[in-house]
Amino acid sequence: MNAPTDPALQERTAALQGMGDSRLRKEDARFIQGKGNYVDDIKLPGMLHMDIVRSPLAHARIKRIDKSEALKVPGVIAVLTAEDLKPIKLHWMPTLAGDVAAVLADGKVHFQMQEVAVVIAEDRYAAADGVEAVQVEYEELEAVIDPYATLAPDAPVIREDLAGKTTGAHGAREHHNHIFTWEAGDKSAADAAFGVAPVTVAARIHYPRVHPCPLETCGCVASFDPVRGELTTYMTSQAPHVVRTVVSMLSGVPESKVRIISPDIGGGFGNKVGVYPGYVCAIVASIVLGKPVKWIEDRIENISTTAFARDYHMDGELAATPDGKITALRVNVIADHGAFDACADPTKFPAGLFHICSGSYDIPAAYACVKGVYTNKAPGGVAYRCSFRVTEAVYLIERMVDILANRLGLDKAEIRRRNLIRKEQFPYASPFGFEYDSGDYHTALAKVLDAVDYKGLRAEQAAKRADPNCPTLMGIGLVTFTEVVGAGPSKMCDILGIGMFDSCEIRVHPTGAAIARMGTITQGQGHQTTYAQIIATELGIPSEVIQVEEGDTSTAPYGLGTYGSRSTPVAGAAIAMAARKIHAKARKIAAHLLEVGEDDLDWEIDRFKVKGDDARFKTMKDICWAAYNNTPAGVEPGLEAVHYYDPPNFTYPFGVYLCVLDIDRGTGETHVRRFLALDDCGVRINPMIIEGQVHGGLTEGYAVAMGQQMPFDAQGNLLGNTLMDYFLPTAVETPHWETDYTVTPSPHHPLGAKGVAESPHVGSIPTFTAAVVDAFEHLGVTNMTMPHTSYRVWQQLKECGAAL
Amino acid sequence: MEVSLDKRYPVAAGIEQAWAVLKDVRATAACMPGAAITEQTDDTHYKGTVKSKVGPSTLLFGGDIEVLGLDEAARELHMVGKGADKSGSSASMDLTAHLEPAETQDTCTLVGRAVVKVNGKLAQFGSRLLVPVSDVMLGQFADNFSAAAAAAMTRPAVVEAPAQQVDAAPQAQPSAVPPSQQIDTPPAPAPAKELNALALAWAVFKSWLRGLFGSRA
Amino acid sequence: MIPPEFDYHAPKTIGEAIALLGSLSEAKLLAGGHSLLPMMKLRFAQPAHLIDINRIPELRGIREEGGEIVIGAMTVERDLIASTILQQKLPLLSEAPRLIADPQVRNRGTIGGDIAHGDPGNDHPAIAIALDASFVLEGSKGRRSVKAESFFHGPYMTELAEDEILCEIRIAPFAGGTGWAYEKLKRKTGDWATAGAAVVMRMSGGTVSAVRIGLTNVAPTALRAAAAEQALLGKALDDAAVDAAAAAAMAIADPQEDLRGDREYKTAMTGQMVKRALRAAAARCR
Amino acid sequence: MAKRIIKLTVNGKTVEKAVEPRMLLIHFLREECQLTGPHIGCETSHCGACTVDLDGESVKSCTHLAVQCDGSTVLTVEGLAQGGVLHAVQEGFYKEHGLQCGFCTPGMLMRAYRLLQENPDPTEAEIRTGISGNLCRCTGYQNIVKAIQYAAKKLKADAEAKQTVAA
Repeated sequence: MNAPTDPALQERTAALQGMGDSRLRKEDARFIQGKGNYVDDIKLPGMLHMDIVRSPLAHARIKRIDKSEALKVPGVIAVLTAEDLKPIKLHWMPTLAGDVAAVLADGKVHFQMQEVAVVIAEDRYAAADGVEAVQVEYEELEAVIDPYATLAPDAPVIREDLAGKTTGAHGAREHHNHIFTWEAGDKSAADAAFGVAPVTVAARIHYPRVHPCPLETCGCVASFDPVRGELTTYMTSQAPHVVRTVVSMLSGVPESKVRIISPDIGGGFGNKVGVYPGYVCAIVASIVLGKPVKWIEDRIENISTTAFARDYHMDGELAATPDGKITALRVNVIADHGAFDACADPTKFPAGLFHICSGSYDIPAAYACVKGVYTNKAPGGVAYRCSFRVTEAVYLIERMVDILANRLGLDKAEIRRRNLIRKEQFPYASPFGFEYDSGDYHTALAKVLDAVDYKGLRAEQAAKRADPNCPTLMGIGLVTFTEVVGAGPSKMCDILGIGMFDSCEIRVHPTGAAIARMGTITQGQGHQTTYAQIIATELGIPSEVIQVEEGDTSTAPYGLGTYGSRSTPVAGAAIAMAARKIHAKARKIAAHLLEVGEDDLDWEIDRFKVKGDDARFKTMKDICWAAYNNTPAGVEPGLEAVHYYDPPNFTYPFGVYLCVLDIDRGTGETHVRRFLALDDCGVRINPMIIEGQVHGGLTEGYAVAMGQQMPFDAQGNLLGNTLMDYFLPTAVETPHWETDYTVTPSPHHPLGAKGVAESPHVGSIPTFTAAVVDAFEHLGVTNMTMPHTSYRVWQQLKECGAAL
Repeated sequence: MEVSLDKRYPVAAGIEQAWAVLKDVRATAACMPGAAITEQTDDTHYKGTVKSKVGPSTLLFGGDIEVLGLDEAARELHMVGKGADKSGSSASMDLTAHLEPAETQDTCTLVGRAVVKVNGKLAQFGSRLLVPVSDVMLGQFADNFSAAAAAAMTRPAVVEAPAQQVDAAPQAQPSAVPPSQQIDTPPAPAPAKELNALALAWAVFKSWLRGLFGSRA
Repeated sequence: MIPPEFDYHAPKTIGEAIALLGSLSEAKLLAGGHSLLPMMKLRFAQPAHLIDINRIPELRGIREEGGEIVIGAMTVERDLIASTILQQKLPLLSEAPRLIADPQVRNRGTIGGDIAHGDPGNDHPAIAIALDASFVLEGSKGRRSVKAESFFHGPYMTELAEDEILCEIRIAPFAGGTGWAYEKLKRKTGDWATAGAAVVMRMSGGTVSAVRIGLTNVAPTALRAAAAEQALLGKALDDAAVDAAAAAAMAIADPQEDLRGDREYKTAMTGQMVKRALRAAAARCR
Repeated sequence: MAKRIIKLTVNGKTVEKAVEPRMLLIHFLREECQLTGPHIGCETSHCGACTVDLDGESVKSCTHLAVQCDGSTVLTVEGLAQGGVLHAVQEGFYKEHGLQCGFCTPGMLMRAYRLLQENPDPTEAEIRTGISGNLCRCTGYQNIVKAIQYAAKKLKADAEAKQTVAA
């Protein structure tokens, strides 16, 4: 965006509220007045309520299910079990990862709180009473919780339904609890580099299981119209079109008669990508009973059963020269996928885009191997506010680089300076085969170090370390990360065989007002605001008159949805391309109206001008009107376009984050003194919204690093599945955030934009860990496992003899 | 959630009288606060219930008890109880208890090892209470057992001659005495027991919610 | 999460409430409800009757009477914080509730409910012990007064009989020069204490002339750290004395492990909270 | 269980309905009064999405029985704007980008509304403590703090304007 200097032009530009404008959000009007329309707000005539009977045991055989008492409860209409779903073959369902998952437990439960039966009743109170009245008899089986132990030869068989299956969706299965083994990079090259390396470091980095925990839980209202044979389902889904395809496959209802509507969504963060048993059962119940059926998860169910994230156990190794130049990376991962492989990744990538783990560094040789295993835990493995497994990858490489710096006695900034990919190396081919589109890492790093007076901070830290009576330990965490987002090029990325393109359809009306529809769905990112800004700049019509619609599969064009920061990189590009088709037609019409050739016209903000004659022009408003009554010969009337955008490459946002914190040696409490996040997401569409997204991502990162955990006991009981124990920081605990940015446009994206919402989550988590570990470095500590609660930090203090 | 407890309790009765109670599963079960045998399905299998009724809370565990061993010579009983309640919890206890003589003829020592396992809501919301609660329950069990044994002293009729059972295999033969002839174990002093049970179960339920609700009633 | 069915009663006087408590089976008093209702939603608690004592005026309010501060059991945390009487005469009791729960919950949560449950995780028991408070209980047999120190028998076991209601908390106002503090370590706003310590003390001539210490959530009940108090009396509040008091407090800590920490951590934090509370209180002694 | 008839004032209107004793206030508002502004986020009184104003105090309506509110006055987010004019806190959240997904917003607004009456000129620390019973997953609170500061300023200005008119 090179802004005009002429005040008149500036005024016309401002009037559009286009790209680069911190336009206030269009969606806010309804939210601040309590008029949002979330799934639990939807009430249909005759609507019934569904509640779920869940297993108290993590691994058990079901000996008996007795519905009789439940059916006596006033208001209870029906109780469904796997036996009821068998005739219609819906007791199991396919997962996005090529596995199957039980809809309702089929003779056996595989994780605590697995769905065993559903109760449908006249209201949610009766449904809850009914759930308590269903009697289920279990025979407890030994539960397998540890992802290493699960591969022991004599480990209990978790998935009896897979007995004898020696190959899965991703190749050979070498053990009854093994799902897949996936490799990337060049093993022999990496091994060779390690063979001759003068310096090597190795560490086991555990990224614990966490949950996205959006404030709104999952839910749906399924409504089958037996007369029309149409199934309409309102659903908290980040990918309504894919869900429609899945629902059609499962139910047999033609896709054209399945309508999925994602209404307002109270946060997704990856939790709302999957298809859950609750959805399927509500749909079945609605089809069977011919009435609308609502299912809304409670918070305990949400944390315990729908879509966890992470749970990667990573063995990382770096090879380097004595002066700290990294020569090779090796990483072996055990991925705990729970009882069913329900990870939401592009089909060909069972470990998502984990092979971005060479990070921002120029590493000649690299190899990664990820082994997925079954345990008696809930399924999931979703991208929690990040692109597929990118958080795990960034965490690994940033930890390893710090560990190498420690080994070599190098400053954390210096080792990065020596290894960061240089500006002139872009487009950069990573050892794992990615082509990083653009970046200027050294500039960003220098900007952050200067902003915080890095040297001064290190001096302060040295002084504090020298004082044995200092009541605190000071830590400085520095991270230089690169994300890979915008999945993705259909030559590499598909889900259920559907390429991961996205779409936009724009119709401009005679008055110059436009309606635009996309295949994505906002969950707070402000699409209705920012998408309109793209069109405003491309077409020269004000954002204010551009209506953006998403989430209704009957009206929106097919798209893969919103997750993995793909909306701006993919849908954003589709919007620009569709607008450009309209722009091209508008030029024809303008030439016709001005009686000149198309080449004699210049585009200026909101109008076509005849070259060299400022007095002769047609505004876009004029052209829109003409499009419906005065088009040139051979040009059809109307002004609309559709574009399905298949990105040529991913985009690679990057950032440099720095955290300063102080640890209370008495209690182990950490106080984040300062956190600066510099992001480069390419061209910025709405700076206000970008900053808001960064604040949110940083806060979620803080929660993950400092408190979120899903601890299981030996029997597979999940301890701490309410908001008392599961850490969502309040305004009091949340640090104050400082943000900054650089702009390095993506060369292949029509707008030069890269996507931002997830960078702050991906980048901040290793920054907090780096800061905590750095506080202990002089005491010989090189790594600590999240979450860094006061309790765990105090244990480290004590171990180092630093506790007061 | 699993814990092991090793306990020793004094019994106010001689070892023979105490054994008469211990080897009688019904009598022994009756000593567990709120527990009752509802049905005997075969020589070694019983059905029973454990009910804790406290203020607003009722937890009713229905389940099975299996006698795995009854060693006359060692004066040892080995039994397992498993049960579940309707609000989504299950629990089991593997109990091995034997009697040791004490200094005096009319006292002995009840030595018990219990492995207690809980799952579901109990484990999720109350695991940290398992040890103290189990302690209290076993303590009450011991008091009731002692009282029952003392009471049994006055009923020599129900004490079989050890000779008959010396060669008894570890396999239990509790049905040697038909249910009808079982001693009806007198409950421990009712008010005391009830008070404990109330306080105990109230403790259990409130404690499950400790750490769950950062707020106040 | 839906509570099971129950019948609801809203007496207007203490007498009516006691009568209901005596006549209804499986009845439970409803004060602020922020522990009971969630418990009922989980179906752990299934009372047949709820007796809502929020509509009994005589259970609310803070007044001075016969040289004592009298606090109605149903006085909510927010009113303790806002009370000028407490701010002037018992500042600990208007300051400490700021560390309890969150603003909305403090609008409903009552000092009496907090105490009557005898939950070792609640904050008021330890504070009441440090303040040497008396609890006025009323039941079918009439009224009686019990010292805070002897009210708590075990986890959720208190001196309160089944048909009794805690009506008032009576505390002598601070003498001039009294210092006070409540230190509470918690994971986040609204959490229960990992460990907490309440201190009320006076100094004269540079030495500790009077001190009471209460501990929160480090044992089956709130504790009075008597030995810690003894370790301080007549001594200057130097590091040695503070360490000795902390050690004495840690010696009586008997915490249960949970997600907040293991016994070792909670015991150590008991010492930390005692040290911090003592120093903060000392700084306020005039 | 026998239903009870309760009568209360909700957003200025008198509402009289028969409810089960166990009905929670949040369900009464959402299901019986069709006021779906207040949301259910945690059900254990931690998230504050269900916050409404009850007789002039912020309460969490998920942990409150409808029968307890007989005779009470309830204000929900739907009742904040007066005569089509947004309340200062609503304006502040809009102007300062104090919301994203919008799910916590109604509870957050109702808490902010009451907080500014309890303390018309709060410091940042007082605002953060004042909204510590409301969780937000999207904004990181920084812009919510700004939004409440914006509202405090506006309310102050409005009050001064009124005084000068009166004078």
